Amino acid sequence: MSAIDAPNPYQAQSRSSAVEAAATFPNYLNATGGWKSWLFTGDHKRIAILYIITTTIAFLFGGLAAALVRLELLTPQGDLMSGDGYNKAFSAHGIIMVFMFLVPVVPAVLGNFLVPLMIGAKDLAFPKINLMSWYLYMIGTFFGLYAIIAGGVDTGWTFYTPFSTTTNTNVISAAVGVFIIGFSSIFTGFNFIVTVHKMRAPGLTWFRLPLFIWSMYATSLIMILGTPVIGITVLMVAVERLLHLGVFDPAFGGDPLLFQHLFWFYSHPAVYIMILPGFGIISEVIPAFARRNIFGYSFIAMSSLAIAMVGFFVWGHHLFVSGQSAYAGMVFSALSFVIGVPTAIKVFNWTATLYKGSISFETPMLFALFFIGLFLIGGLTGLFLAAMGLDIHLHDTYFVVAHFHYVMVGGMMLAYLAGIHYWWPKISGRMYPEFLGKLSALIVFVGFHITFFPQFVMGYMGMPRQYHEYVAEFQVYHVLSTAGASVLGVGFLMPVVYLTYSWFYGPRVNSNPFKATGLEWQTSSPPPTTNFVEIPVVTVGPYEYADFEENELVHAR
Amino acid sequence: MSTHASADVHHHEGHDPYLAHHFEDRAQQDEAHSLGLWVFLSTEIMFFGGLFLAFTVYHVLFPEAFGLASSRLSVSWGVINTIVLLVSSFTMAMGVHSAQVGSRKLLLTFLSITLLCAGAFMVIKGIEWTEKYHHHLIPGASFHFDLNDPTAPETQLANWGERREAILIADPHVERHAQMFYVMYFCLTGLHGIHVLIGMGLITWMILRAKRNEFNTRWNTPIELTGLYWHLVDVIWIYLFPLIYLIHRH
Amino acid sequence: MNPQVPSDFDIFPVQASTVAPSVDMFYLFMVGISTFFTIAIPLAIIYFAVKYRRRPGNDKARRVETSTVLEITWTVIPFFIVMGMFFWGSRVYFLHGAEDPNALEILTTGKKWMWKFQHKNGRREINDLHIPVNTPIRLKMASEDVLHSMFVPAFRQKQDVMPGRYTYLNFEATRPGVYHLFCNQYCGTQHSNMIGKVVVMEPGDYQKWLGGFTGDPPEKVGEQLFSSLACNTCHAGDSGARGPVLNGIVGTKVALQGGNIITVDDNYLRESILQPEAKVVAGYQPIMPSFSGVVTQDQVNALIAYIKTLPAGQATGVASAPAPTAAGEAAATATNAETTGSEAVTPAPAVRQDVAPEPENNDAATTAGEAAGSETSAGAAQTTAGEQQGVQ
Amino acid sequence: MSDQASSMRHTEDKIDSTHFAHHIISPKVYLTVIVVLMVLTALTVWVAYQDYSHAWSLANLAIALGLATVKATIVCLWFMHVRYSGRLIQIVIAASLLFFMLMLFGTLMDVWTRHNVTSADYGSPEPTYEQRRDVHLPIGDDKHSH
Ligand code: HEA
Ligand code: HEA
Ligand code: HEC
Ligand code: CUA
Ligand SMILES: [Cu+2]
Repeated sequence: MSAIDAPNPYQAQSRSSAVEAAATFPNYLNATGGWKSWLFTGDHKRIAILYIITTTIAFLFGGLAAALVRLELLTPQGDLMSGDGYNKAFSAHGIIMVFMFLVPVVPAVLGNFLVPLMIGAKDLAFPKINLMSWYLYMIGTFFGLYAIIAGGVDTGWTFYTPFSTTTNTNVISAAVGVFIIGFSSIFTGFNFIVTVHKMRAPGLTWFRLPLFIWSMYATSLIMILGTPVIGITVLMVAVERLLHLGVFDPAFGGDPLLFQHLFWFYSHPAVYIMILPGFGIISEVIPAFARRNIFGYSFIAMSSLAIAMVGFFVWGHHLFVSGQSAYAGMVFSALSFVIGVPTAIKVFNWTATLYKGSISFETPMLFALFFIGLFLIGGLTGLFLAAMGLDIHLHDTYFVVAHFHYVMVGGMMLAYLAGIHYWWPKISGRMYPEFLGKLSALIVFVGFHITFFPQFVMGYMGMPRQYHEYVAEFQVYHVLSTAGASVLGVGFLMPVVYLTYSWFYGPRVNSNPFKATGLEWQTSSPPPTTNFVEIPVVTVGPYEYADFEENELVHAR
Repeated sequence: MSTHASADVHHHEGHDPYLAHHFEDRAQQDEAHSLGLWVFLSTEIMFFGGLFLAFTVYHVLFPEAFGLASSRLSVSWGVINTIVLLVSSFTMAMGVHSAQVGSRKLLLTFLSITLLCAGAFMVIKGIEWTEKYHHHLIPGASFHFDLNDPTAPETQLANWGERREAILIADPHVERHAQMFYVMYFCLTGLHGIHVLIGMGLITWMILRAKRNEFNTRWNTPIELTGLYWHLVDVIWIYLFPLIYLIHRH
Repeated sequence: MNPQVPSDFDIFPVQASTVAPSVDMFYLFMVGISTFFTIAIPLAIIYFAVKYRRRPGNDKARRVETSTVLEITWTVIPFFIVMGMFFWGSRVYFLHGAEDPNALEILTTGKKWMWKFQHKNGRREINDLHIPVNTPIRLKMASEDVLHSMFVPAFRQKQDVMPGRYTYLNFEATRPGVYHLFCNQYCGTQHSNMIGKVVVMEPGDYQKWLGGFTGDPPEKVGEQLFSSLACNTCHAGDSGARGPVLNGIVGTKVALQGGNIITVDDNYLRESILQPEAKVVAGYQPIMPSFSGVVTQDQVNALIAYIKTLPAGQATGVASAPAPTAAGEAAATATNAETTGSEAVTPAPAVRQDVAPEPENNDAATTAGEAAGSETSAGAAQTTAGEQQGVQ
Repeated sequence: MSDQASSMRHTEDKIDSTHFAHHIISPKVYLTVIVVLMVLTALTVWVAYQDYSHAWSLANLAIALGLATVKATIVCLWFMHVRYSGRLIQIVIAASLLFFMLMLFGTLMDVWTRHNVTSADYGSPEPTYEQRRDVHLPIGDDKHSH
């Protein structure tokens, strides 16, 4: 499958005429009107917009809870909230951020929008199921938020038994929420898998797929194979609470560790649901702004699959001190280390893609580079935790909290911001304000380090997580962290504000403002409802920038 | 990176009423549907998988309790239900076949038999569950599992006294752990039962659609998909049956 | 004496167990490797970013072939690095797990939200753990309700505690002092207050603490007990306290749950300490643990004497101060006139009689105590303060 | 490549083949299948009642599960037409089974070897499986009063 095919005159001609034609077509935003045309839409792009709105709201709620948590931790005493109040705050934060925000956000927003566009299809294979999955998300979120608002949940996002089966908070409705959101995620993944297998444009062979598609595919595998397990697990917790049958209750021989196995069998792969799509975004953004073919295409593609596969067999690294057998621990530890290798491959390839590039630093690129810097630290500290001897000391301390914020916020959140800026012109047909974009990237980067770096230190010093009050000697770090969080909050709120502004008032853009190669850029911005006026025929690999520029005609207006 | 196919590729021959707008042709659509269903079935496997895992772990932890508790289930009902479900699978397969060859009458007949079998399965499950209720084997406050119960099958054994001692040494809390078996039993058969009910709903829907003459040799995907789902329900029972009824019969 | 912790900006907790240095060593190794990559990769990025920034003369897209040799290099090298980490990390783990058949076993129970310990000779304590230095210790732990986790940062040690099953924590302290002890597994409302301290003592002191007595007046002893038994965590007198204020209650009338009113006298106080669930003060949860079996009759008397001295209308103790004063500590070491096995064996509430952490009878306790004593003094003889680093 | 590509409406690599659809299987095959399934069911029940020597206490379970697997495979291959389906569908099935098995063994890996963590009661030999089990339970029946 040689990547370069000689450009033929027909190709160029047809491409530009297609773009012209698309521009005069009604686009997906104005094709039909009225709220019904949105709430009953089958159009993957409109569903993506629905998801942008709802996940952003979820993020703001989760952020609000984070703000409460950080404020409370400013002083060693519990002066802002009661113990229960604090527990409910961080549980709300974790549950909202994980289940309602970070797991769905990239697949449901960017994935929904881009998968059909990138593979030259008119829609996902099952548009109605796609819409249904948004409704499931909404219903599940409703249950979750109901649980959180009407009295709260105090189990943390991990729902460990027997605490979760005996506490007297709204665990059942939170569990039902998680169960339903899980199905939303299953349906998204299942739609993507079928679409990628069955609906690729002519000529779009597997190794010509954009890396974003590879990573969405890998993510979808995790979604369909892992999510059912969390479904049945939270169901068992709910049943146990309702009927007190003793499934996880040691009084009847129930094994709390079984719960942990079941939970992490999903939730560790789920952390890769929370990062693989980000990897995909970075693999698109870096070549576009370095104007280079990506280094090691097939290695990056395969490493996504490898991460998805191996990611299923490392769950026991969350159980090193829980009473799991040492032998099992050894196996899980070794595999956890192994999974660092495919991730390392990606990082090295992204870096090498900059080599001999022609690099510019628009907002998406800045976010992408900051992503590497932050994810690197997050990933490397994951290796600390994967070492059994060290995890004994670090487990459930702030070191873990710092680790996962570095990968989830520093990693996926930044990748999402890179992606949303990069495809914003395509989604909205308008440009975001460049200066504000760069500024927010910088603020986020700085604020992030101030917030979470001190947590590594205090974690090693022994500060346990989920602590409402703490011993005074940790205060210095907590004050730093809270200060950083306020900076970080500003950094995150900025894009919410200026992107909303840009949606209505931003300057209009042509179909390909960043002069990128993907199929999604070969149609107008915003795209027409059926995505392409003519179905594209693909003849080369995805990142042939050199080829693309030689061809003068590609610069769409 | 790409070119565009000439326009006529898109506006192709006539319009197939069974073809959704976003698919290119029937082959693509059918394959997408069947792949979709299979992917869905694999999530079902993982869904049940969680429960099977719980069952296995507790079986490993409490072999004696599971053996004893299992031997209080009625093998004959289990066998009958297995046969009923296998037959229903067969009639379902025949139903799909009838749809493929375009015989509406046979299709309706086979679907109806399938539905009947499914109903029978649920009725028998109902009988079994009621039996459990009368024997105080429903987990919860009223649960009562007694090694000295003279009506229980194991207490009829010749060397029961000896065995009983051995069991109690191996697992002093065997009576308490027996409850775990029933918890798993009700979870597994309950979840399976829910799937049977969903299947019955689907089959009924298919019968109604077949009555409306919606299917023909060119269009029978819904029947096929319902069939696949139904067979999966059967496959799960094929595993459930030996696991819960037969683990300790020797 | 406050728990030994480094000053504000230290980045290492004190090393006070045999495994701590090896954990720290491994940690430093990991920090080293990570620092290398966290500097090298961004440096490379910055270098490329500057060198290949878009500018006149470098504004054309290029094609660079993927180098398989490079790919293999950066697959294989990290693989060996992580395998190295794996082996070292596991080695350190098995140091943690290493257990000594002669270890001094201390029964440990976690419950919402306190730690209960029972020593070989039957002596019990709550939230504080007194252990001899340079002696292999083994905590045999179980929970009475939900999951908890025993965490002593200075020892780099941690183990979850669960209901229905024993788990163990093996360690050997190398430095006398007082160290934090945290509950590290989220367990609800007071998770962050389920903390205490580990008091590492010279073996001789430990023996004295186990069996020693003091000539202090009862109020004084009571005051010290009040903090060493952590009464003050609930009866501190500030508004957030979980138990009622005890100041000046003797002779007053107290409304009980269920509507009864009772006048506070010695018997009521005694009952409140030994069977708190019997008469619960209106407006409070029955969360107070029973101290029956934890305190001796003399200690009850001492506590009552102390409660009587509390001035009316003033808060007791220091609000939420789990770390007692130096004086309190020293005295706690020396109270317990007659802690004997037989008195201490009453099982704690909710622990079933037949499976209660096995109590030793008097003789066994003494023997065990002596054995431990001679063991540890031998260990101590080898170790002078200056040499502690060398003993691992 | 490009000629070939543009002649297709969408792309299908080898891996994508599902081609199940319209292979029509004769009712005779179905009949044979159901008969075989019945026989296997009878066999399953029969072997369950056989007593193998104690050393083989797992044998009953293994045989029962083996037979169940044979039955399930038969249902898949013929009733569900997997025999006539493309590679992709077979991969989907194999993958879900593989992941289920790995979930199972990953967890059992812990359950089977757990006593190595809790380790020896000093002085006495390693506790056996049975000893370790909740003979030691420090909680009582009376405690959980739901
Ligand atoms: C996006 C989410 C995400 C991601 C991607 C990761 C990635 C990793 N995580 Fe993390 N993790 C979480 C989210 C995530 N984690 C969360 C939420 C928790 C806490 C859950 C809770 O308890 O609430 C957690 C907890 C957690 C634990 C349990 C800690 C404990 O509770 O005791 C462990 C232990 O092994 C671990 C390990 C790892 C490893 C090895 C990786 C690896 O995948 C990292 C791989 C990356 C790299 C290695 C960096 C890139 C490589 C290079 C730059 C090259 C140089 C590399 C080498 C020399 C190898 N994580
Ligand atoms: C996607 C995942 C995600 C994200 C984005 C974040 C974001 C942040 N998190 Fe979160 N965090 C988790 C996932 C995440 N976290 C998880 C899974 C846990 C574990 C929970 C558990 O233990 O169960 C956790 C726990 C956790 C803790 C530990 C609590 C404890 O253990 O006691 C802390 C403490 O500092 C923290 C802080 C922060 C901060 C400062 C941010 C910042 O990045 C947030 C910055 C954003 C804002 C500040 C938003 C600005 C908005 C507003 C101020 C409100 C406006 C609101 C409206 C208009 C409605 N988080
Ligand atoms: C876990 C928290 C807790 C601890 C520790 C605790 N108590 Fe209490 N105590 C309570 C609560 C709550 C009540 C009120 C409910 C009741 O009467 O049981 C109470 C009631 C009392 C009363 C009766 C007070 C009255 O107003 O009638 C006395 C006396 C008392 N405690 C003494 C002590 C002593 C002495 C100790 C230490 C040896 C102690 N408590 C430790 C929580 C605690
Ligand atoms: Cu006990 Cu946290
Ligand atoms: Cu993990």
